[in-house]
Amino acid sequence: MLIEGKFTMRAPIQKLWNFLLEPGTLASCIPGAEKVETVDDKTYECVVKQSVGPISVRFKFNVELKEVDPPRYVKAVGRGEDIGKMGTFTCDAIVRLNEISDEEVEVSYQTNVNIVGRLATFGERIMRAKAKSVGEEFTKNLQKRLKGEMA
Amino acid sequence: MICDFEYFSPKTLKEALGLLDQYKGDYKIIAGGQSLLIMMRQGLIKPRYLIDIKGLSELDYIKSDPQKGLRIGSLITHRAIEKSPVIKESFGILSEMEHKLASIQTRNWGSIGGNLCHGDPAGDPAPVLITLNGTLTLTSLKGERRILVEDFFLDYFETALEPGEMLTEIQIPPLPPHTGVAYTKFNVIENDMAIVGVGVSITLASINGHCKEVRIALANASPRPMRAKQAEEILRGKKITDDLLSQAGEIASQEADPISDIHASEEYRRELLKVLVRRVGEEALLRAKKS
Amino acid sequence: MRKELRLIVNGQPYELYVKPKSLLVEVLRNELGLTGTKRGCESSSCGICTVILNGMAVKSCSILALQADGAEITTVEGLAKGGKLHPLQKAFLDYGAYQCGFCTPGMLASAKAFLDENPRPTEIEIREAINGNICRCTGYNSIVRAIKAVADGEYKEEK
Amino acid sequence: MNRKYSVIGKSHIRVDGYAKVTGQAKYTFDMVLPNMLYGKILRSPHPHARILNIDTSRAERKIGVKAVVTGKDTLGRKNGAWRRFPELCDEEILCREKVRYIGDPVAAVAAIDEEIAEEALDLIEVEYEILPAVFDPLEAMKEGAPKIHDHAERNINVTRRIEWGDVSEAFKDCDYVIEDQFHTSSQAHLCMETHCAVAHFGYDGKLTVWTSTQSNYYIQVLLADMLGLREGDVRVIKPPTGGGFGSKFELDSAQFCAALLSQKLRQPVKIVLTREEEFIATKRKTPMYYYVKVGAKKDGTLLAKEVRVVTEGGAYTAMGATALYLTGFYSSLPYRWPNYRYDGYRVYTNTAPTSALRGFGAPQAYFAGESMIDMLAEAMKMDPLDLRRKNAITPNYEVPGQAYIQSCGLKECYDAIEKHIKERGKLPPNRGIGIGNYGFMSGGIFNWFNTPYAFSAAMVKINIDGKVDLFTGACDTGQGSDTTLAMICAEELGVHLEDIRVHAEDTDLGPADLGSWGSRETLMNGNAVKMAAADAKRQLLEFACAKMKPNVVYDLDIKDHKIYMVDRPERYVSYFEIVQEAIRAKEGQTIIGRGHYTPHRKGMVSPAFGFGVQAVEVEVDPETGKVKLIEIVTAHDCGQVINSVAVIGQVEGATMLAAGGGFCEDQPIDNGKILNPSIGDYKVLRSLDMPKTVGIEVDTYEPEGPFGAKEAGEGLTSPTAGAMANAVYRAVGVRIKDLPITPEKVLRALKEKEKLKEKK
Repeated sequence: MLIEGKFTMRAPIQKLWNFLLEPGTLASCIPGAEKVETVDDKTYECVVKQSVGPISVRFKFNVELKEVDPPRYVKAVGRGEDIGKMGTFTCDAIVRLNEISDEEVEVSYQTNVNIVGRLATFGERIMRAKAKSVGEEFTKNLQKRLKGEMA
Repeated sequence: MICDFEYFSPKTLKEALGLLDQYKGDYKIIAGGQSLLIMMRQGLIKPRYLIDIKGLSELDYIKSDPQKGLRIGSLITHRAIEKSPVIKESFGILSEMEHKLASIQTRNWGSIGGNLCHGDPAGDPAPVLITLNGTLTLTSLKGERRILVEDFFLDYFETALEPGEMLTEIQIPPLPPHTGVAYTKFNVIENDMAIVGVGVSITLASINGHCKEVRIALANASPRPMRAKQAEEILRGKKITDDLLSQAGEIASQEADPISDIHASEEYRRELLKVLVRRVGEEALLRAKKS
Repeated sequence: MRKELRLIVNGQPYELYVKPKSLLVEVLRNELGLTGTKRGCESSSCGICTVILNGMAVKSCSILALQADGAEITTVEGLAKGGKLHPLQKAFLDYGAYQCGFCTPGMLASAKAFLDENPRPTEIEIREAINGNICRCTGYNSIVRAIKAVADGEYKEEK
Repeated sequence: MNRKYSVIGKSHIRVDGYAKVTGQAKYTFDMVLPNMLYGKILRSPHPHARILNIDTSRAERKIGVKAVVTGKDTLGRKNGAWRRFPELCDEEILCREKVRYIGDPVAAVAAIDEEIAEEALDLIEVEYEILPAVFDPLEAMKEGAPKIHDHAERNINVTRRIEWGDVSEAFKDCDYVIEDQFHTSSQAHLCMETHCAVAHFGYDGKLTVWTSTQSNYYIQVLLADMLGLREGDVRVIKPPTGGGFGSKFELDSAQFCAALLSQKLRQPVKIVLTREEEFIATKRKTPMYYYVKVGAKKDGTLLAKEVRVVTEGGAYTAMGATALYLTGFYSSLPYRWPNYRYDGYRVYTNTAPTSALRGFGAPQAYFAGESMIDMLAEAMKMDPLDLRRKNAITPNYEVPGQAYIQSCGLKECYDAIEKHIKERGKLPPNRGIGIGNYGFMSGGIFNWFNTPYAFSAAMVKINIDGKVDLFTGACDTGQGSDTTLAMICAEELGVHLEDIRVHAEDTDLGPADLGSWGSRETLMNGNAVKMAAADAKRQLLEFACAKMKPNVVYDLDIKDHKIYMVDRPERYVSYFEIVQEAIRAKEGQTIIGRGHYTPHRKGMVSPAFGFGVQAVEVEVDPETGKVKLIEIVTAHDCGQVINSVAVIGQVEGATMLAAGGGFCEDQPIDNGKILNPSIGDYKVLRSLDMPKTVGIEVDTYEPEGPFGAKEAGEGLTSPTAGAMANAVYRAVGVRIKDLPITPEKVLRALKEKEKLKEKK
C-alpha cells in the first residue's frame, strides 16, 4: 500500500539533507516509535507500537539506508515483524528533496508499506485506514521536527 | 486461534460491573460475540478475562412510551429489533435497517449493544441512531452517564467507553410530528457491509412546510460514524427542493473523510455520498410528508 | 480450566466439560461426533456451520459453547426422525438442491428454522433466509425451489 | 429425436444424495483416525526471497510437536502435471532455496493437535534474503526484470501459437477491422471444503491418503514421484469432495506435507488448509491480458481474427500451461474463421500460481471475443445475434488442424434466445440484454501428464443377485458424475439405477482415470462405463441366447430386468435368472465387463464440444454504476441429457460462478499480496444476488458420446461475463473491458462518456 505526499520547507537544501540523514530523524517521526537505535551509520533498529481500537501491535524492524544520493534522494528499506507474530512488515521509503529556490525545498516522499500475516487478513480496509492516518501523522511530525530544526 | 482466557458469566448487572471493575484493562466483554470472536480467532485480541454478558436478562428489553420515546436494552438482538411490533410501528427505520444487517444467523445472536461497542465505522445501527438523535447509557460501578450516539465513536474501533464501563441502554426520543427517516447503504452484493451508508431524518414545520430540523449521518465515510453537519445546515430552515438536496449531497461528500480500499476508492465513495444523500433525503422528505 | 456445559442436542441431553474458548461447532463436531455440521471460514461469513439454537438459525463457529449452556440445538443429524426424512431433506433430494453437499447441513438448518417461523414465505423471503449461507455449486435457485416446494405443501412430514 | 431410454434423460435422486442431506456423508474434513496427528504449514511472507537458513529446533522442542519437515527432508524433486515437459515441473512444494510467492510453503509441523501445531509455526525461524520481485506479467517480460526461475528467460514460462490461413493478408480484404484490449481478473475457487488430506504411511512402507480431490489418480502418481515410491504403494482414497472447480486436481501442499510428515512418523497426519491459506496459497484463475483484432466483409462474413494473450502465471506452471493453450483455441470458437492466429505467453510472476478454474481459459476468451463481436456488429450496423448466427459453427465442421466438431446445436440455441429477446419486448430505460455464446470441450485429448493408461476406464461386475458393482476412477466433486455414470451403466445393462453400486473413490479398486476436469467425465468415463456394461451384457446374452434359442435374425437386449428379443419384446427371460445361470456356468465367477476410452483421430483438443448461447439482462443505475442482474437465459446443447436435475444444477451453478466473476469476484494484489483473503472481503453472489435463471436444452446427438451425451459442466461458465459486458453497453452505452464489471468502473466510464459528449 502506497503512502505518498509532499510539502515545502523554508530551509537551505543542504541543511535539510543533513538533518534528514541523521540517524533516527525519519524513524523518530513514525507515530508510535518507542525506540530508535543506531546499529551503524546506515542501519538502525526501531520498535514501533500501533493500535487500532483493541488491537495493538509492536513492530520490531531494521531500517537500512539503501541508496543515498546527497542532497536529493534517499531510499530506505525497512524489514521486521510484530513481536506477537501477528504480521511481517516490509517497507520501502523514498524521500526526495527538490530545490524550488535557495531558501525553499520541496520534500516529497513515497512509502510502500506491506504487511503480511494475521493482521492483514483481518481487514485490508482497516489496515488502509490506519495507514492513511499514520501517513498523515508522520508528515505532520516530520514537518514539525524540520521546522523546529530549521528555525 | 483463540487464546486461553478466564471466563465469567455474571447473572446480574451488578455482578458484571463488579467484574469489570476488578479486571480493568485486561477484560473484554462478550455479548453476541459476532464481531469479537472473529478478531479473537485471528489472535488479534487476547483478553485475559472474558466477561460474558449475553445472559443478563436485565438488559434484554424494548420499552416504548409515546412521551419518553424508545428504550432498548443493550443486549437486545438485531433480530428482536427487526421483528418487534412496537419498533416497526414507531421507529420503522430501525426494523428496516436491521433487516438488511448481515445474515439472519448474525442478527439472531448479535446484539445492538455489541455492534455499537465494536465501533466499526461501517456498521449500520450507528448512523440510524444518530439520525434519530439517540443517546446511550454507559454504566459502571460509579454510576451512569449519558452520551449522544454521535459522540460515542472516537476513531476506528474506538469508543468513549471507559475501563469499567458498559453500554446498558439505548434511548431514542419520540419523533416530532412530520418527521421522516430513511437509511440506505450501498453495496455490490446484497445485505453486505456498507461501502458507504447514509441516514437522513427530516422534520418539517408542517406537511408542506420548511425543514425545521434535519440530521444526516454517514456510515463508512470517515474513521467513525459521522454527522454531516454542514450538509444539514444547507437544508435547515429551508423549503427542501431537489436542488437543495443535491447541494447537501455535494457538501456531505466534501465533509466526509473516506478511505480507498479494495471495495471502493475514496473518489468513488464521495460520488456515492453525493447520490445517496440526495436519494435518502428525498425518501426521508417523502416520509415526513406522509407521517 | 474446563467448565460445565449442558446442552440438549437433537433431543439428547448432554453434560460436558469444555474449555471456555471452545466454539459451539467444535463441541458439536469434536466432542459429540456430530460431524454433519461443517466449518468453512474463519470470518463468520459462509454460514456452513449453521445450526438451530432454541429455534433460531445461528452460526456455531461464532458462538462460544458456554454461551449455549442450557440451549436446545438441532443439527442436520436431528432433522430426520424415526428413520423418516424431514420434508426439506426430501425436497432437497428431488430438486437437486445440493451438489458437493458441504454447505447442505447449514443450508438445511437455515431453511428449517426459517420455515418453522414463516411457513408460507414468498420467494424473496426464502432468499433472505439463506442469504447468509454460501453455496458454491448450485447457484441457489434449486435450493429456493426446494424450500418453496416444502412451504407449498408438496411434502408431508411422515409420522 | 426419438430415442427411448428407460433410465437416462430423466431426473434421478443422486446416488450420494441420502448421505449428503442427512449429514452422514463423511468428508476428508471430518476424518479422524486412531493416533492421528495434525499438521500445519509455514508459508513465506515474502513474494521473492532466498532461504538462508531455517531453524526448527525451538518448534521441535515444543511439547506436543512430533515432527517438523522442511525442503531438506524432501528428495528435492519438482512437481508438475505437465510431466512430458520436465522444465514445466517446477514446484518443490516445500521450498529448498527460494520462495517465489507469499504463501509458498517452507516448513510443516505435525503435533498432537491443531493448536500446538499452529503455535509451533511461530517458533520456526526462517532467515530470508529478500529478492526483488515482479508481479505484473507485462513487467516480468521486460529485460532486466527480476528472474523468478533460472531456466526462464524474461520469465517466459510457456508460449503457444495457433494459426491457420493468412491473417495479415485477410485483414486487407476486410471491409471492417477493429482491435482492442481487455483484461480479465483472478477468481478464487472457494470450494466450501478447503484443501485437506489425511495421510497414513504404514510400517509396511505403503502410503494411504484420503483427500478432497478431483483426480485421485493424479495425486497417486504425483505423490509417488515426489516421495520416491512406486505408484502401487500409494493408495489415494477420495471421500465425498466438498467442491473442486479446477482447484483440486494438482498435488497440493496439504497432501504433500501430510504424506511427508507421516512418512517420517509412520502415524496418520491430517492437514486442513485454513480459509486464508485457501485464498493465498492454492491455485487460482488465470488473469489475462487480451489483445484482439477482428475483421469482416460488408455482408457480415467474418474473415480474420488475431489474438495475443499474456497470462499472469504466478510462481509456478501448474495447469496454467493448459489454460494458455485452451484460451487460444477457444478464442476461435464458435465461429468459422477462415484465418486465425493466436500467440500466447504465460509469464512467471511473484504471485500465487494461476491455473484452472471452471472454464479453463474459456471465460477469458469469450469475454474478450464476445465483447468484440458486439463491437464489430455495432461498427457494421448489424444485429449482433445475426452476425453470430451467420458465422457460427455448424455440425460436422473442422476447426483447421485443431478439432472435428460433429454435433452442434448452435442454430437452435440462437433461435431460442432470439425468441426470448423478442418476448421481452422493449425494455425500460437503463436495462439491456446482452448475448454471448460459446463452445467447450468434452474432455481434453492432450496427454502432457504422460499417462500410459487409457484416459478413462471402467469395470462392471454383476453379482449373483443381479446387483452391479461399477468400478471407475471418475471423481464426483459434487457435479454428480457418480450418478451419471451409474445411469449410463444401468441404461446399457437394462437394469435399474438402484441395482448399481458405484465404487469411484479408491485407486486400489478402480482403474485409472484422469479425473474430473475439462468436462470430461460424462463423455470419456461415460464411454468407458458404457463399454464395460456392454461387455458384461454380451456375456449375459450368450447364456440367454443359449436358453432362448432365437433365430439368428433376432437380436437380444436387456431392459427393465428383462432379456428380450428386440423385435419380439413379448419373448423374454428374467435378467436375474440368466445372471444366476451364467455365474453357475462360469464355475462361480462373477460376470466382469471391462471398458476403456481414449479419443483417437479427433484432433488436438477434444472429441466433442458442447455449445450454448446466453442472454443476460441487466439494469444499471446510472448514478452509482451499480449493475443488477435481472435474468440469465441459457440455451445450450449438451447432447443427450443423462440426469436432467443434474444438468439444471450445472446450468445454474455455472451461471452463478461466472456471473460472480463478471460482477464482483476479484483478487486484487499489492506487492504480491492478495488483499482479500477472507470470505468477508472476497465477495461472491449469494441467494439474493442470484438472478432468475432459465435453461433451455437443445436436443442433439453426439455420435462420440455415450448415448449421444457431451459436456454440460464448464462450458456454461464461458459466455456470462461477455454477455454481461454487452448488456451493460446496451443499457447505458459504456463498454467495460476489464473484469469484474464493478459499479465503480461503470460509473467512471459513464462520467468519461459524459465528458466526451460535452467536448463535442
